[in-house]
Amino acid sequence: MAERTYLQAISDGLRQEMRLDPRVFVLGEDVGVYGGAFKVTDGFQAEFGPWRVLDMPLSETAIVAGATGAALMGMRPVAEMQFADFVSCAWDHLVTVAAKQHYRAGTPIPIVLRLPSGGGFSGGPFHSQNPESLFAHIPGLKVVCPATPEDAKGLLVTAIEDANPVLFFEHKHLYRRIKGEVPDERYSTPFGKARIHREGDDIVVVTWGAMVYTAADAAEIVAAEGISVEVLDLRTLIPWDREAVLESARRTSKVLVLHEDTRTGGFGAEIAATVAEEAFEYLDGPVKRIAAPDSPVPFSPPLEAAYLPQIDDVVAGLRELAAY
Amino acid sequence: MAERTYLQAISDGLRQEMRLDPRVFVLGEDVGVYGGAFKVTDGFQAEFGPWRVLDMPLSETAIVAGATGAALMGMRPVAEMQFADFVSCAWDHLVTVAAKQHYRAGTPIPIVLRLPSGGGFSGGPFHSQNPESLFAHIPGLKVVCPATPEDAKGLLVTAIEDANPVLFFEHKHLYRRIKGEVPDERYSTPFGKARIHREGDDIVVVTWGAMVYTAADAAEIVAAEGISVEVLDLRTLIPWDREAVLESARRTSKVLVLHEDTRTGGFGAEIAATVAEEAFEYLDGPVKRIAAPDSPVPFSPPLEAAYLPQIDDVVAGLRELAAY
Amino acid sequence: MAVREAEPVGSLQEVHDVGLDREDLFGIYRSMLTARGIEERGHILYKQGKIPGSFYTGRGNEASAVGVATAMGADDVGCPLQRDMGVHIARGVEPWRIFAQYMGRADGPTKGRDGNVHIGDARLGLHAMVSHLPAMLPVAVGMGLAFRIREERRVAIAWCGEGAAARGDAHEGMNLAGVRRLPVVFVIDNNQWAYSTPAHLGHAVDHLADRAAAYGFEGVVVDGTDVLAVYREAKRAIDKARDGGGPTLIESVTLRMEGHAVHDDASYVPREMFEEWARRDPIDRYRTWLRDTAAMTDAEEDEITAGVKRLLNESLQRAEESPQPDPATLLDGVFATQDELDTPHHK
Amino acid sequence: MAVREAEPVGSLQEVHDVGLDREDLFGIYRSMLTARGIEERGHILYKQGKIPGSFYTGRGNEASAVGVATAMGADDVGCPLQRDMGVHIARGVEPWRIFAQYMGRADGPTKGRDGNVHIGDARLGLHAMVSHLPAMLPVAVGMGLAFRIREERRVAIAWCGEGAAARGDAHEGMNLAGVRRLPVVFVIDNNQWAYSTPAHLGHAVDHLADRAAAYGFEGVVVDGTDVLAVYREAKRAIDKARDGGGPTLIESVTLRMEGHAVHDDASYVPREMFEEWARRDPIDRYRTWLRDTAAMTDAEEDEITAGVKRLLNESLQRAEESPQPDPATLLDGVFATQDELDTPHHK
Ligand SMILES: Cc1ncc(C[n+]2csc(CCOP(=O)(O)OP(=O)(O)O)c2C)c(N)n1
Ligand SMILES: Cc1ncc(C[n+]2csc(CCOP(=O)(O)OP(=O)(O)O)c2C)c(N)n1
Ligand SMILES: [Mg+2]
Ligand SMILES: [Mg+2]
Repeated sequence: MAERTYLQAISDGLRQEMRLDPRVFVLGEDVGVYGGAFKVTDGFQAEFGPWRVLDMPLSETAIVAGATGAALMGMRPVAEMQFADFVSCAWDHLVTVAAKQHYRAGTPIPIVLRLPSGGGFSGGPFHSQNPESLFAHIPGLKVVCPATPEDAKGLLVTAIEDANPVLFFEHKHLYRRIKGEVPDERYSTPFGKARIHREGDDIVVVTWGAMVYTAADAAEIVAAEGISVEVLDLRTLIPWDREAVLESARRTSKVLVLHEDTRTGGFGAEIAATVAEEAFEYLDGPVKRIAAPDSPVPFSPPLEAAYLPQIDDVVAGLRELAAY
Repeated sequence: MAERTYLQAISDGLRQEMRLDPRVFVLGEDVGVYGGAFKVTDGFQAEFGPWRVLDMPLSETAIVAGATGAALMGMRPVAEMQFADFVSCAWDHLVTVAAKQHYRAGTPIPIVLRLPSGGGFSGGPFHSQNPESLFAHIPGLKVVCPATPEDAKGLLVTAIEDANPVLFFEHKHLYRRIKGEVPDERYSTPFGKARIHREGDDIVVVTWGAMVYTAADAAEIVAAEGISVEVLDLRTLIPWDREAVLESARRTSKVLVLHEDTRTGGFGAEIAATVAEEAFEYLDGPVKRIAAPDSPVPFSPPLEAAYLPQIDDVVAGLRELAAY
Repeated sequence: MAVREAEPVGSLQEVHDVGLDREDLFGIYRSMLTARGIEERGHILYKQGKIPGSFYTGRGNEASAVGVATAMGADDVGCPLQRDMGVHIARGVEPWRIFAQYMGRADGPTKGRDGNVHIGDARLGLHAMVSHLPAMLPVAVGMGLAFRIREERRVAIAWCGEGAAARGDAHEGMNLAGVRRLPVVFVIDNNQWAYSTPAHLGHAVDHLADRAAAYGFEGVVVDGTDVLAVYREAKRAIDKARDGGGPTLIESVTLRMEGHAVHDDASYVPREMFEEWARRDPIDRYRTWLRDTAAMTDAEEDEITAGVKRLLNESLQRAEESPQPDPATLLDGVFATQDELDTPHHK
Repeated sequence: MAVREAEPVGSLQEVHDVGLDREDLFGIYRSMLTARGIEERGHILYKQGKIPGSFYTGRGNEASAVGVATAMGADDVGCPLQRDMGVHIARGVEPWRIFAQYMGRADGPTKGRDGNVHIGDARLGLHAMVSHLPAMLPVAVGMGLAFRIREERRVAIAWCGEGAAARGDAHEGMNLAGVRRLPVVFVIDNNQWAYSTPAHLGHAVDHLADRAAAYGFEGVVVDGTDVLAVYREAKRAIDKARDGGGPTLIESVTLRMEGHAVHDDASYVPREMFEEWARRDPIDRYRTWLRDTAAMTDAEEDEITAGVKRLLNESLQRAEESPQPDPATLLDGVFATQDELDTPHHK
């Protein structure tokens, strides 16, 4: 057990799997000599050689399709998109080939896509996005959004073991900011099991990724006002832990769904709709959603701050729900 | 006024706009000599010449990007995807360039993408999809899903006039099956205004596209049992008529959201979540969703029938809500 | 680098030199007849209303498909496309399962989940195409990448139509294969039309094989109606790739002898074009060669023809007996399970 | 078709022949100095913490950017990329607005919505790049398509890095331009690195200009440190396109003289490589030429240098006075309104 940043935890998990299983290999832009734009694979090429840590041409389609083909031949590719935003260039290969091949042809596509995502550092419209909701709508894909170093490592191991295409969203704003104890040994964190980040009885905030911390900070503030807030970290969107969400909803009877992605059609809608349908009789207030507004992610700090859900926004939402 | 199929109405509307405005042109695969896979542009190349009705290489990216560039130069491109499914190959150009260019650079991108979508005729996993929910999540895009011949023409005119990228989903199963009176003259149908397809007081079904008819048939059946069902046709998803939905929700106090696209993260979740948040106090029952299950669209008729929401499914849902 | 245009194959000696014995030659003929026969029967089934959706054939492409497939090694793999029925046949996919696929039955390779020639069989090294063209091309490149990483002497074949070669997927796949000198052979089935779109509206280069130079490898144009020339060129390219020589792009020129699909009368194709290419029918051509050059006897020919006919009849019957898929299985297989990773091709 | 390698420009006569007078020559120098100056000042601003996010420069690419932009006609258009600051300057984007953009201020061309060199000005025929490379290349092809449809004598310039040339967008755009012989000039800024990735891991062809042949048009390789040679080749290609001669692909070879962005020390680039290309610095080279061949006097040079310095100082100050964007405007412009379609470029 040692203290690790979120980024180190991912790096450690990946290295561990590569040492264990020769089928695991890494491909992406600048992942080799350079060690990746965020240095997640720093030193990997020296350890594993140039054919297990592949510097690819600037070709997201070739990267994802290449991973798919290699997976069909029994490999366990872990592909990196330099930023999650660029996965749009490989969209077709995920939704058309990887997501549907097993259903149609019976051949599993065990690939992992590592996707540095999220805003908060003036990355602008093309280096800050949170495209997880889009993939969560595509049957056949799994979607993972760890919030803690421990989960980042454990969920990555599960992702690599999984027989399906897994989109592994790494929130860039957590990379070096968040530290935590991470077991040294190999372990895997199951998909579809939410984590109670903070206990509470009056309201549950359902969230994931960097927003877990925003929610926790907001919960801390309203705690002083006597409002007891549970923060439920979904960890994975597909599969998502409906039971845990419904259990918390029934117990607290008030639900706030929070995410960094834009509001309309975001995965928060799915959660809210599910709660509204399945916990209807337990609700003492409307299911509230807080999310980014429907616009591209702006670059300039005052605009980006207005865009991203802030602690104050969540505090206001919690107070409103508490008063309902 | 004359009776027209849904397909003819689209064809008429497009021809009318091309006659009126030399900036309007058509580009796509096989749209010229062949008149398009569904014959929507049959005869167009003879009338407007090969440079206003362009047979493009098999290049969805070049088609959408080409339309975008031409629009930036003041044209009004109407691009056809041969099937809506293939828009996945141009995904990046829609979400990265077309959707964001005006917000960033202030230059409008007035393009229309015609997207023959939907299942019901054994098109299989790649010729039956309803990808509208995905685009509805992208700020900057408009999403249109006409259900009637009259709307198909009027909404297409509005789409061509609009200053933004518009995704125009044409449900293939309606093309030749649905006929209706369509004004001969030019008219435009506003975006964001739902249409009451059928009046009713007890339950409202919110839906669009081909499912409007499924809902209406189900409503007819339960009417015999004394359940009065309103069918609200959204017509456009972005913008969507929140006010009309909320008004109906408050009036009927029971809401069923129905769509052909898959359930998890489908646009139905957005509608249900909005109703649950904003009409919470008026609801006498949970907001119910009926949609395709989370799988690719299967080819074989018995599987496809089980996959697509059927009249019986809606009848069962209505009965359940009525009994609540 | 100008592309090489492959010579036709003439003598029996030449054929023996490239590794085909008499049985192989008959096997090729059998596969070509079977491929065509399946599609002809399929057409009838379609007219009888037994095939849901649409129906596509690869008439005119039998030599190209069978020629390439015959050149593949047992452990080689690939992703054949919509005109490549001959590949499935030559590699051993059972015709009854193809008929079952056409009809959406439970015994089709996709169990009714997908239709027409969207089939594969991982055990035979064949992976089911998707509609989106040519998405499977860079996927095949990824297969080649796996072989290169593991240093296996295996080759992946990536098919593409001349129309689909316009798409970015073709470019990204070929570029990667070139950069890493992967064991991949690209086969562009240039049948001169992409649906209704003539080749000159799809690309502005004389030969798509010319594009190989843009990716740093070799290109060759072969007459796709000459099964032995296709075989020879494919064999050469596959051997080269297996020996670490990197990719080759083979452009195989034919004519799509029917409409894009069953609903399309192809009236946009000049009649003379069909007439000209009908005279070059790959099966007729090969039959003539077999009789004239390989001394195929009446008895031998009859046996082959009758055998194919029998196979098709039995296959059709067996397929018709295959049940409709059970709607209760609708959601089976959306996700794969762990134990499926222990299949041979995943080890 | 082997690509043509462009000769360097030598004599003053040659330069006059391609349409540049003395003022033009000084204008080019001014633009190059300004482009570099903006980026040098930007770097300081970044270190001062005044530029949010990251920061990119195009050091080493000034000749290529300014050379091409100078060859463009007033009504020509294009989508310059991350190393093409010189294009914006040569076409008249005001430096203070660029500084304002860097700092995310309200007066930047994107009003703080986007950062660094993601700028454009439709009135100057420049359209703001997106990060996704090279998505604007096929968009520029669409601009050329509009010109062709309307039979206007205008040309679109499509830029691309050598790294980004691996993406499908480059292929689809070039293929379409070739098929329809559109008035488009492709400029591949080959600065030999794509982030940390050397050119040989991005493509396996000697010269990317060789790819032009794969699309049925002409390719030319030019030394991107020779602003006059770049100008001459761009002018020739643009004139040709304007006259209906179809596209040209110009590969302009330089070295990216700094890291990919400010955080990157480029330690993966061999030191000797930097040293070699530092000796070929495009601004030094051009200055020498101006003094040796065009007899630029001390007084003339001083005036230009001082003018640029003054401009940069004033621009910086003006930019710093620009307000931060008002958060209340956050959602403005997600959708365009009808009346915006009446801007000049939309008529
Ligand atoms: C990405 C994509 N766009 C459009 C289609 C629709 N489509 C199916 S086949 C076809 C023509 C393909 O032409 P080509 O690649 O030459 O193959 P051919 O059918 O001629 O063998 C088209 C446009 C498709 N399958 N995929
Ligand atoms: C589609 C896409 N993938 C990844 C990136 C991240 N990225 C930004 S610049 C760059 C390298 C670009 O290389 P090149 O095209 O040669 O241009 P250069 O920066 O060298 O001028 C990369 C990988 C991107 N911008 N777009
Ligand atoms: Mg073809
Ligand atoms: Mg570069």
